[in-house]
Amino acid sequence: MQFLTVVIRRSLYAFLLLLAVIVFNYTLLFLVPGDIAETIAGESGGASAELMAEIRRSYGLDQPFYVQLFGYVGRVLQGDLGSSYYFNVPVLDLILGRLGPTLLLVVTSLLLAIFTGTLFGVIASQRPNGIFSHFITILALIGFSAPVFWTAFLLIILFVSMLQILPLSGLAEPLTESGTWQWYLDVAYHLILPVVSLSSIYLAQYSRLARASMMDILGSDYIRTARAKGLGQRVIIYKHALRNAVIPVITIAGLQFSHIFSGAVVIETVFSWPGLGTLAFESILRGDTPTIMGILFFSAFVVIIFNLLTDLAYRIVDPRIRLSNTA
Amino acid sequence: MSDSESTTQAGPPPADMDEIFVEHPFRQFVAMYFRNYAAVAGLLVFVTIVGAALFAPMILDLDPFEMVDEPLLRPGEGGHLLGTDNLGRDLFIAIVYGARVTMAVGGAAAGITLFIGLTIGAMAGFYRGWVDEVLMRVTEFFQVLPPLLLAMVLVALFSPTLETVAISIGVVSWTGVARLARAEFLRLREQEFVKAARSIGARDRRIIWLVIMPNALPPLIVNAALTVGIAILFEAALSFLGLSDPNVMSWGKLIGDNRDYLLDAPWTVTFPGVAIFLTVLAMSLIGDGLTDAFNPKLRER
Amino acid sequence: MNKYFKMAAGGAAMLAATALAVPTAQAEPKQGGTLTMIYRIIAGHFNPAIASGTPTGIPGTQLFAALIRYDDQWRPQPYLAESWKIADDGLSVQVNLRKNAVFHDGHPITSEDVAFSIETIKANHPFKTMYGPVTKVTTPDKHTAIIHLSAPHPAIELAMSSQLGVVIPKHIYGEGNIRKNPRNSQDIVGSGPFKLKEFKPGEYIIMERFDDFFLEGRPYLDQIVFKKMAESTSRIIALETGKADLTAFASDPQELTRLKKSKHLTLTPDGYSAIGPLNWLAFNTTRKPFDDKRVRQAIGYAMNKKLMIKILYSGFAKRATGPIHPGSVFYSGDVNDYAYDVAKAKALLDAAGLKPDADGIRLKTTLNFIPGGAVWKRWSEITKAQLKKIGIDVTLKASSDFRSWIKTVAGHDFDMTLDSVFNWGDPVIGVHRTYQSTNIRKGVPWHNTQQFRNADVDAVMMKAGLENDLAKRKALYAKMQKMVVEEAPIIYINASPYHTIYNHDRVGNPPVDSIWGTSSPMDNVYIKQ
Amino acid sequence: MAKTLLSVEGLAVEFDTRDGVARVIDDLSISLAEGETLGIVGESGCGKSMTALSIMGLVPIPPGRIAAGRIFLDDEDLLQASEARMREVRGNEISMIFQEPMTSLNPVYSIGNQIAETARLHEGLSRADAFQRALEMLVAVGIPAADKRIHEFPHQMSGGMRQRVMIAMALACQPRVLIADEPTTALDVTVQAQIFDLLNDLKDRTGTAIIMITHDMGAIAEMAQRVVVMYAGRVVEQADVDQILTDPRHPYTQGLIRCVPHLTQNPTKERPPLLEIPGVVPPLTQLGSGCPFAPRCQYADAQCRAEMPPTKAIDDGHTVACWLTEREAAA
Repeated sequence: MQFLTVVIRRSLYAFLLLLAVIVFNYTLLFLVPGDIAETIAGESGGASAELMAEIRRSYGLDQPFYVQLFGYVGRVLQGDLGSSYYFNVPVLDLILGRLGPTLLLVVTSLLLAIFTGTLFGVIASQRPNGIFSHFITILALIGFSAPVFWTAFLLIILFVSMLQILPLSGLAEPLTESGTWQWYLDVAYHLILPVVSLSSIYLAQYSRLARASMMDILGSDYIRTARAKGLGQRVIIYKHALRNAVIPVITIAGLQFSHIFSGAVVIETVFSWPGLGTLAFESILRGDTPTIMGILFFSAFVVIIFNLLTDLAYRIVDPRIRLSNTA
Repeated sequence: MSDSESTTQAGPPPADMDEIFVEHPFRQFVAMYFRNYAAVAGLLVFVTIVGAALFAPMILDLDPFEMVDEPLLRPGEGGHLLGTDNLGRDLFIAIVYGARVTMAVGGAAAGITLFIGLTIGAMAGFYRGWVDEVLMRVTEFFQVLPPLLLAMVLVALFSPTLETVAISIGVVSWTGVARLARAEFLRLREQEFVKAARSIGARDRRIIWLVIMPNALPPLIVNAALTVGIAILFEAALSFLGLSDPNVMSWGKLIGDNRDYLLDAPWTVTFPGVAIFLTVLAMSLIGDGLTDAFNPKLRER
Repeated sequence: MNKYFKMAAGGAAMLAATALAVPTAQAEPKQGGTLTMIYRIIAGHFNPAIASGTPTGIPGTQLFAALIRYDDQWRPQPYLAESWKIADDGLSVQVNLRKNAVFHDGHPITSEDVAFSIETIKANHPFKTMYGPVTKVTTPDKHTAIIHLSAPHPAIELAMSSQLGVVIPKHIYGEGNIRKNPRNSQDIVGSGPFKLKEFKPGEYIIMERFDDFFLEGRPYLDQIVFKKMAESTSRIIALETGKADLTAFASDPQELTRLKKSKHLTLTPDGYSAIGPLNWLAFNTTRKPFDDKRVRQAIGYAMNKKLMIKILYSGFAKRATGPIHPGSVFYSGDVNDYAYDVAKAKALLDAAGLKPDADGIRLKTTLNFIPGGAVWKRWSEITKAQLKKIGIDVTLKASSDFRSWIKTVAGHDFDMTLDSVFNWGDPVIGVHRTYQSTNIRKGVPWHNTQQFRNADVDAVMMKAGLENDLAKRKALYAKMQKMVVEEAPIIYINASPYHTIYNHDRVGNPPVDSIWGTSSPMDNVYIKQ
Repeated sequence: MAKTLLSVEGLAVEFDTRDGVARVIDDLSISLAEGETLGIVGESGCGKSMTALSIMGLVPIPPGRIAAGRIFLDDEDLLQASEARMREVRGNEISMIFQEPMTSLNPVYSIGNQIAETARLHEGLSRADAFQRALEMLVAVGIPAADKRIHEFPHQMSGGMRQRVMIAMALACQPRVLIADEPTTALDVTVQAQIFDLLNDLKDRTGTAIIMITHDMGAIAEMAQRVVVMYAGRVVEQADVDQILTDPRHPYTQGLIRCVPHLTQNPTKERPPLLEIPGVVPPLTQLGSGCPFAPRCQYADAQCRAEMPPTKAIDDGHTVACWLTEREAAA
């Protein structure tokens, strides 16, 4: 019962947050100079003044701000994000078409970073002054300090240009029939470089974090208790320590999700990955306002959903949250 | 400040310098910092870059935009230490001048980040209640919008200049600082010395800035060092995407300008990348050093 | 066919002969195969009736057939029109359609569709001068259409060709606002050699052979994959590794230099003579001090055009000297070429009263440039560096997106801007618009944004636009070019070095046999082996 | 006297630190008889807990190192035992409870789970049987409504309850030795007394020998039969609890006793101002050749600072290491 209340309250709250995002986006982008008339005119190589006025009228851009705003909010609440100025298709369709690749990239990177990072951290924590541990520390510093597009470039120079073993860009070769196993293989193959580049930052961070929290935990009283019980090292690490060490990693991953989403914009641009990031970047360059608003809204939506999921994961792992702090 | 001898108390004579430092927070701080060699190296890199940023333009008096030679010369060719870029500009000079812009934008953006973050975090943590509630909702609002995406929109909206880039970065990245400051304030406001200050009738503003803030500073200073690094990375990403002021030379811009030459002239992309990398690395090493220096005990583990 | 076009064709033939590659022994074209074409952008829709531009035009001309097509000698050829005839008074054109032509949905292509298409283009296409003189289109029978003109229109045949004069089905696009018709991008029903198989917005479009195409045995290809690759690095690798067969309108010097070295690739500038892309620096001639001809000329002298072509285009681009593209019949080199001369530039500024201050600065001004392209950004930076040498301190004004640049320039809110404008085959379509004082229309992109007003130039252009005699017309345009260059509302730098790059081991009959580049049907292209 | 169960002989433990090698335990010898409660007392950092960890085989190596000595459980030298054997010993034959009940339990597992784990490990019980055992133990340590609380998590319990859980866990396999390291330090005074009662009660019922580590002489007085006083890794005095309380010989022992007001025999007169052993335990890396307590000792002279005092037996079962005693004996 209590859980249900929490879910309802959370959802209501998320709804209000999204509403705020919509209003904010619309207000912000209303301030952008230029509108669809210029976009169409620019795309088609010029337009007459009459035509431009006609376009504005047909998109309702001659209405006062608040009328447009309420209209927009109302439409969004009905699931209509408007039509792209550039592609002339519903923004929602455009976004849903791009959401898959972005989620694939982001979630794969995130899971890779969390799992590998935790694993690295655990291994490193076994020998806090060992070579691997130093390697992790250095890797973390490099991962944090190197601009993600630069890392991607270095990987491209190495794997695409010099070794020629990985594909450069795209989700898959466009001729591969989507849905077949060859296609999935092709996607996986194309996924390697973007995922490695994107997760490099977080992988290193998480391994450092996991190492620190493992060392913290291995020095903690309850691990001493576990040892005093006569438990073996393996049980101690993987049963007693790991579960606690994962908690801060999940916390940070949850907080960072919107950042990873940001990183995806850059990575998608570098690898021509057909996701929301490239769509966002190109829409900004094209001034495709409805699409930009749609993407901002949608990414906020995804982040909120993801935060809820993190919360859930958190509740599974940590009984303290599960039982007491239900707010 | 008195010298070290006068403050040692009765009891066993100090066995080595560490014993003395226990009594001197600042010197202990410095000593702890310098025990971390990586942090010292970071500081050296940082000082070098800031020095280059400040003094190189006075000494060199060159125009980094000047096309001095053939485009895309290799490092060393034609007397250009790091070669030339796609427009025949000296890459070394461009990087030296770029330090100025990169540090300025990084510093300004970090300053804005800290200012907004500290103010909001301090208010929320100090006043709690509805103030906290409202400010945390605002913070969450900014947390759900992907920062780079929002910064891109902001820069696009207000046209790319140094100021808009710095402000945009600041506006999208303060939430972490705010949360940290809030947590510190929530913790510290319950401490005895704050209660003491309150009991003698100190005003809120005084308690926030003069009583709590100095105690909240250590983690925030460490965070500030990292914030500068993150802001530099941010600027680089925006420049890379072409959302930067074309009138000034920055490292991210160099990479963005030369990205099409990645395969034929990898050095044009590599060297500015190394500059960014080293600077951010220096900032995180400094951050680590500061952490050690603020918490000597942590280090011993 | 009237006298003018025979002569025009002859003149163009002579000009084009010099640039022509020697055709090798022709192998027999084969049926089948997939052509993978890559391009830097992909359009939002593919209906050339309502938009210009190559992203729409390249797939658009595969999906939709025009009435006429051109060979590489500027000779109009029958396409969807079996034959056509321009009346002797020049005031009407009779078009006779092929009887076997059908749309992709099987509906026959009739004169009704031709009339609808021309009216739609006239109402929606940005090139107002293209069908400007068309008063109406009549349809005496199902396969005959007559285009009525208010005045002789030397550009009418060009306007009926390539992506400019496509025929679209009335029963699909006749309802409602055509701009909002979703079938501009999905479920397209066209008239061309290929039909739409799949379009993934922002990524690729796959077109497959239309079996009932009106030309027997064409097209040869089973499929064309047209894929977006924004990064030049990606395009280079795709072509080098053989993953892509073809790219067109390539002008990135980096790409050209590098790909020239590949043994299996051919690079050619052939086939673009009607596009006529010019890159230039334009002034807002109403703003001080650019209202002074001497200041504009000084800047002309201060720009080292040779160096710019070398650095920006690695020498691949041709120098542009005036408002008409060097590949055009009407081009005249008899103009002041503003040879690089810093001293002269400074003298002109002195004469205009712009003296250097203590820091050597004579003038502080701004330069706008087209966002998104690396070349434009580089160009702006070079301009800034060069003008600094004559004491002009330029602040570059970056626009974050395309439309804010258009808004700024079309709204006359600029000092100087870099721009790229196409000649589009005939000066009437692509040149007049930039200089006519009657075409200063604030807020409209690519009008006379310089707000250049010169009655003499106006008069010469007016005359040239109505002149059907090629020699006389050429003389008039020569005069116009000389006058405009002298007045310097624009400093001309270069023609965009458009190249078609293809894998000659795979691609037979490469699409370089037109004047419109790859914005023309690729029904003739085949895959070897 | 009962049979010796556990004995430590000449134990020395060293740690590598940034400032050099620290000998945290030096030449330590103690023994524990069956059913006995031995108190080990001293300030923080004197090596009490390290002694316990050495017995458990839990000294972190590195940076720690057993430099010398033997630890016998019956006739088996635990220092020579394999790690596998030590795991059998821990929790089964020797158990340990710790100072911090708040943090000594794993926050992410239920208490029943944690108690049952020991039983399953050492006695190979099935899950159900192990839970049954856990329940019995919780009842035995006096947890009310144990059948419900067995499913609770540590954060849902008070400190005293958690310490009871710790004791239940430690005694789940009926060990022969229970090492209680400051078991009540973190608890309220009333709870302390309950825990002591519980330990005494359990000891009476099961016969488990207890090593009681504390800095609190009061706790010693309540629990222990014999007392070992440690300072800077050494045993400075060892005696029956009565002897220590009535006749402390070492100045350090005397100081410790004075810290607890009600233990001094004449509270009104002799009591110096509260809490009086000046200074702190010196860094173990900086021990000189003299008595480590000398810098804080009001009686210290040149000999004290120069030479380490030998351990001297002054009475039956009463030993002390102090030049003062040495000199008195000589005089």
